[in-house]
Amino acid sequence: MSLTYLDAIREAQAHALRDDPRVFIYGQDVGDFGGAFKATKNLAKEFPGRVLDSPISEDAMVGLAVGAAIEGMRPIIEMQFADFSTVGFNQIVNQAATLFWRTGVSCPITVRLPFGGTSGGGPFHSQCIEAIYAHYPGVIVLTPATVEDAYSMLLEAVALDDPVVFCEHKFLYRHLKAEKLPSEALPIGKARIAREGRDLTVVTYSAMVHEALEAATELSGEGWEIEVVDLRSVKPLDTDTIMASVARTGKLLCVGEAWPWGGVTAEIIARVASEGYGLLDAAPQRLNAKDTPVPYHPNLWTAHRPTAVSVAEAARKILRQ
Amino acid sequence: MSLTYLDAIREAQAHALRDDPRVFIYGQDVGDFGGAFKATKNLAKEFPGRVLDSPISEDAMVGLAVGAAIEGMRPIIEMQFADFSTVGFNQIVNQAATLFWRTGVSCPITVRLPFGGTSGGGPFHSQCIEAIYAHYPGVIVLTPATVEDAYSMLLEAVALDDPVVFCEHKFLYRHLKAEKLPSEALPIGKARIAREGRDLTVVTYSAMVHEALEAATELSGEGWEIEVVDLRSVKPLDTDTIMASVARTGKLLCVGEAWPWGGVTAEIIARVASEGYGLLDAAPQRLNAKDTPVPYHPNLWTAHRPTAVSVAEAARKILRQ
Amino acid sequence: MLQPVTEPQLAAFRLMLRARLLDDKFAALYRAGKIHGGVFLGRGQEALSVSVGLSLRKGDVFAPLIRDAAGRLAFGETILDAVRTYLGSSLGPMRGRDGNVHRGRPRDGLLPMISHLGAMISVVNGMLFAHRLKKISGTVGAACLGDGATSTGAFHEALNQAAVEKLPLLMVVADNQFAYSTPTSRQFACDELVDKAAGYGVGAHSVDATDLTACLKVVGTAAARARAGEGPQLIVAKLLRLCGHGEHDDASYIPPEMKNSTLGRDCLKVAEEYLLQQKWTDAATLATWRSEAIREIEDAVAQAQREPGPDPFAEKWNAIASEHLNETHPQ
Amino acid sequence: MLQPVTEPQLAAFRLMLRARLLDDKFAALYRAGKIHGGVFLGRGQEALSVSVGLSLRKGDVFAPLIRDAAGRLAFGETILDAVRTYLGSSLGPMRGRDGNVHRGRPRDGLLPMISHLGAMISVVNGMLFAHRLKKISGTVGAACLGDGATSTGAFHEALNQAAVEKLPLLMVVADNQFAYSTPTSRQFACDELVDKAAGYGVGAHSVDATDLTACLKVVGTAAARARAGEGPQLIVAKLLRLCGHGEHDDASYIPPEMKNSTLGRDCLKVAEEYLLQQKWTDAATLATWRSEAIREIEDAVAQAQREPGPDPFAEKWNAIASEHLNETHPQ
Ligand SMILES: Cc1ncc(C[n+]2csc(CCOP(=O)(O)OP(=O)(O)O)c2C)c(N)n1
Ligand SMILES: Cc1ncc(C[n+]2csc(CCOP(=O)(O)OP(=O)(O)O)c2C)c(N)n1
Ligand SMILES: [Mg+2]
Ligand SMILES: [Mg+2]
Repeated sequence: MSLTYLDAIREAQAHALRDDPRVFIYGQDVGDFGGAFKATKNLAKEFPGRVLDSPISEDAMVGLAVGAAIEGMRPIIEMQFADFSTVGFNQIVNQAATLFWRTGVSCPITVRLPFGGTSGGGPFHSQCIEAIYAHYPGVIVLTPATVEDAYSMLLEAVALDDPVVFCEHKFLYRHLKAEKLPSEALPIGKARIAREGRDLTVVTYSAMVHEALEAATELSGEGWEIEVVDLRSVKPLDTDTIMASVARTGKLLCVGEAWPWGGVTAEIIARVASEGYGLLDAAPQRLNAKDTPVPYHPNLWTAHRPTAVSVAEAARKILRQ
Repeated sequence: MSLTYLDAIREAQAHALRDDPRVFIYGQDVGDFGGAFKATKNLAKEFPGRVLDSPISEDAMVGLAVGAAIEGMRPIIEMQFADFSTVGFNQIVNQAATLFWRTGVSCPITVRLPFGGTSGGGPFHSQCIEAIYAHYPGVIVLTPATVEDAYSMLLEAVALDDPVVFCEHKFLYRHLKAEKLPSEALPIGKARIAREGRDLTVVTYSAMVHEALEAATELSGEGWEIEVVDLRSVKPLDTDTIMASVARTGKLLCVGEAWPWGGVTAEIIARVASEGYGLLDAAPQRLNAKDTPVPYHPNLWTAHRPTAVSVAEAARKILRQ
Repeated sequence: MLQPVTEPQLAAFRLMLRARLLDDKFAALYRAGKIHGGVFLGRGQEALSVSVGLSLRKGDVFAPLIRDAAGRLAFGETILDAVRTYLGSSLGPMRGRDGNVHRGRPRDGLLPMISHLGAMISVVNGMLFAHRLKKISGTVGAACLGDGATSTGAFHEALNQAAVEKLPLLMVVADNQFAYSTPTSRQFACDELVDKAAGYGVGAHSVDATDLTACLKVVGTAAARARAGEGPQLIVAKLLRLCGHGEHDDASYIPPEMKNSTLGRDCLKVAEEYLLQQKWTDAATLATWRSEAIREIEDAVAQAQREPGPDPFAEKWNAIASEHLNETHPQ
Repeated sequence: MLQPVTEPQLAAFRLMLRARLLDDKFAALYRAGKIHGGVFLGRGQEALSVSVGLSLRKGDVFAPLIRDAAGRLAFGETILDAVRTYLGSSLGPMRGRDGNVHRGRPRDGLLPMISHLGAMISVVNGMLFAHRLKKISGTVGAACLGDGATSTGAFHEALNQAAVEKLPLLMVVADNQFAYSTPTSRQFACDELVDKAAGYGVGAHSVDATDLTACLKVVGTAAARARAGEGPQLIVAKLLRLCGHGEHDDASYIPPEMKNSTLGRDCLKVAEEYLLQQKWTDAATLATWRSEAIREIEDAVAQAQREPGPDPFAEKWNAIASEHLNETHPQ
């Protein structure tokens, strides 16, 4: 049996529904249809009355989840695309995210955002907007890069007492495969060393982990050993693991598929520069998407986001300093 | 005659309405009432039919502005509080911000956000959310810190061919005074050296410029000369001026009233660390609001945001290294 | 000769009176500079608000808005909770973290509003939806709103959502003629806001909010219908806001003709006259009620003023509930 | 014996036919793997869409949605613009930056939709509002939407805004029974979507969207009323989506009974039969129209396929229009 990243997300939801009567799923077309990406396939049948189609009302979808959470439920909201979460944004950042701090009542909701670029996706079906959620206090923002993490982190997201924005990468949905689902996992908040190396630390997350790994393989052919850190969670950030890696390599490249201004890469460089300044023996660098909307045409899209080729190129620049 | 920051904003709008028939103002209570903060006082009377009360519909307010801009107008939208712009967010970041790139048709709208903390404001009337706008391509984000800049930058905002998010600080509204309005100004995109110094560069913007200046005065008593850079515009960022200042002082402290994760301070440190690494002779630091909602009670609020005292303290730590 | 005091109007009136006196106290404290931030009153809206609060029971959900002091008291909020929140006592339900009308106790079904208008309605939906999933039946939830807030997308999405799920939602709209300074003519173009009901497929109820008896009856009927499983009920109540938007606002934009019209009547006065006329109470009883309420309010204020404000050094500056993450990832 | 060809149905039918054939071509290209991203068809919606397009004139505003190939052609969009956008030609109006149905020419009044449903309506309002400020009169704007998108806050805010400003907006709702897979029973609870009109204070029009003659009449009347200054007009048209949500979707969730009902009729076939029956045209003419359209479409496809895609090295990677800022602040 071989499972995709998407299967893992489905399985995690099935597992959560099975084990915890407080869990339900609400989102456009998640019911009988099984979701735009089939992440809830067959779940409505398996769990009658607990996997429900919502109207096209992102604001009310999240609001409903918050209310249900107050009543002790553990709702999972599926946004059809991360890009459309902007119209549910207010309920996430101002309603869900402030509830615990204001009242002491926790708000365990999970908002699943199918995010990231795919060929032909275009400006409104490709966005990486994890940073706008991470900017607000009170939100946990997760970005699994592997089939195993998609599974175990989604389970943990549902179990957490806080609002979680779960960024699942559409490009990885069918692209990644694993033999089986994990029974153990790193906890949320811990980064993973996806590949060890001594010459340069590449810190990244989600789909870009695979571009970085590919670049690392390429560079190993040139004699460089690249360490790849997979953040897993972008808020909270595992500064310790990053710092330890930079302490070993002395060099840092941050790679993100999101826009540059104030993104994950900026946050990481800011942390390393201020807390681990002495560890660096070269200027830390970042590589992001270009600062324009995500283009539709594959020619442009491939140039817009970082790829193994551009990661390798950016890495070489640092290594050759 | 003495003019406040708020007067300057009113005067800039009066000036724009007078000089340019394409300008109109649309927002809740901006008409006869003159706006929640009186930033449009008397303008409806002076410019009949061009200063209009909107329904409580932030999404549609911005949408209308975009449509009018396509038709060649130069709308100014007043949000009652920046915090409420989250429900107009989508139209700003996905409609207005993408128009030029997608179609080649420019989108000259100005969205005024009364933002920032005041005593007793609480979680939903105090927010500093410039970073979520700056994260998106296609938006200009301005943060004037002085009466003069409030005036000249608002005029320039209206004249610019791009969507501008104009963050005007509520704390400065009546707090700051000037003798007269300027006839000349630095262009948007240029930072200002608010105070010269040789020991440490403090980069900041909006209300925090005044906290930084106060801290600088205090520290000068201790023999330190602090250079204070007022960013004026947080997107685009004037990296050159920052870099030149850091080149002189070798030390950097970034101060922002916003939340830390991915804020202006992270972006600046990331830039300086990657582009001006060799200029630094100490770890760059940042000082932000705490990562919780903005508290209502003055006791908490004063501890939540940076103040002259905490800026001075953070500066001392760097200086004593 | 007094009628038996079981008339529901009497209990309602007493709550309205308490709410009015509480509001008056907040206004006085505001003028005296004792309150940080804004003060928002329900003056003129008490009849509607109390009717909503009284239509609810323990186990129900209530999402009041800024003019619902009366409804809050009727639903069981204490005067002390209100006073502590306004005065920023660290012992209040919001612990100084939030203030004034942004208070509540979610566990008791009383939602603490966020400021974004319309945003609480879908939260009420969610609580009612959870009741259904948990097989709790017979509960209802009330969400309050103003005429202005009917223009928000949040209101629309939530009312439609409630209709699709056939949730027992009371959608209470106080059409008090103004949204801050904005008259209804700049807010909507339908003849009556209640005309919206058919477009959502929900029950429709109109009421004169200056008339307590009518409010109790109409809101009570609507609540009964929701409780009986007939789905969401839209109640539109007409009145005039008898104060500024907040206490910083003199409301000079409200035309005198409007103030002098029937719409501009003070529901508290109307109710008082009615109760006296019906001989359900007398002036002496009312005076007692008044002085009792005043004493309770003054006591609460005195107590809250003695209580400590929040201590920034003792404060836990954590926005998330997951303690293990706060420990592994300190700020 | 043929009637004079000035019957509006004839011109409309010809546009519908062109739209259908264009859609068919996109479907074929999609199946052949020649199109990046999704393909969205208007099959079954041509009668409504063409009526909207034909009700507009130069100077008017049109915000089509994903199923409006017919309306676009009627409004003046060229087949080449459509094909170039779908095939990503750098010479198309979107220059490969955006694709498929996200095309338009704002300067010509044809708005390029963003994907967020409901978001274009207030933009149309803004253009109409600008016309008023610029003292241009007699123009109207049409915004298209589906049944599902009526649940968005954006729709509500914008329709209310148009009503308050009394803008000449045609709010066209194609109630095609499904939003992706979601049936209307999970989308709204009113009897008919047109029941929403009264709650906004706008004109109300219902039409059977499988009937071209009815569509032309009803949409034409609504447009005339808007143009005459009677404010926004809500048109709700009923039909069944005769295709998947996109070409990746086999729509197996649509019940066969529905397909076989009157609602499931194909407006193009209905119109064709009617035209033939009225003897306004004949089979030979139709065959000519068809082959002419096919030729034009094939020519456009051949041309666009020869055209270069966008060149990432020649691309200006600037999201802002202010050239001086791009120069002083390069990426
Ligand atoms: C989304 C949003 N926009 C703007 C505001 C600012 N605001 C607070 S109260 C108010 C007026 C509300 O009017 P209405 O709904 O009629 O209630 P009323 O004050 O009359 O009781 C406005 C515009 C807000 N709180 N939320
Ligand atoms: C705000 C928003 N949420 C979700 C989507 C995803 N989405 C695209 S089309 C669609 C269904 C639209 O249904 P309807 O409005 O009935 O139009 P139809 O496709 O039937 O023409 C959905 C949910 C979106 N585009 N925008
Ligand atoms: Mg009102
Ligand atoms: Mg539909």
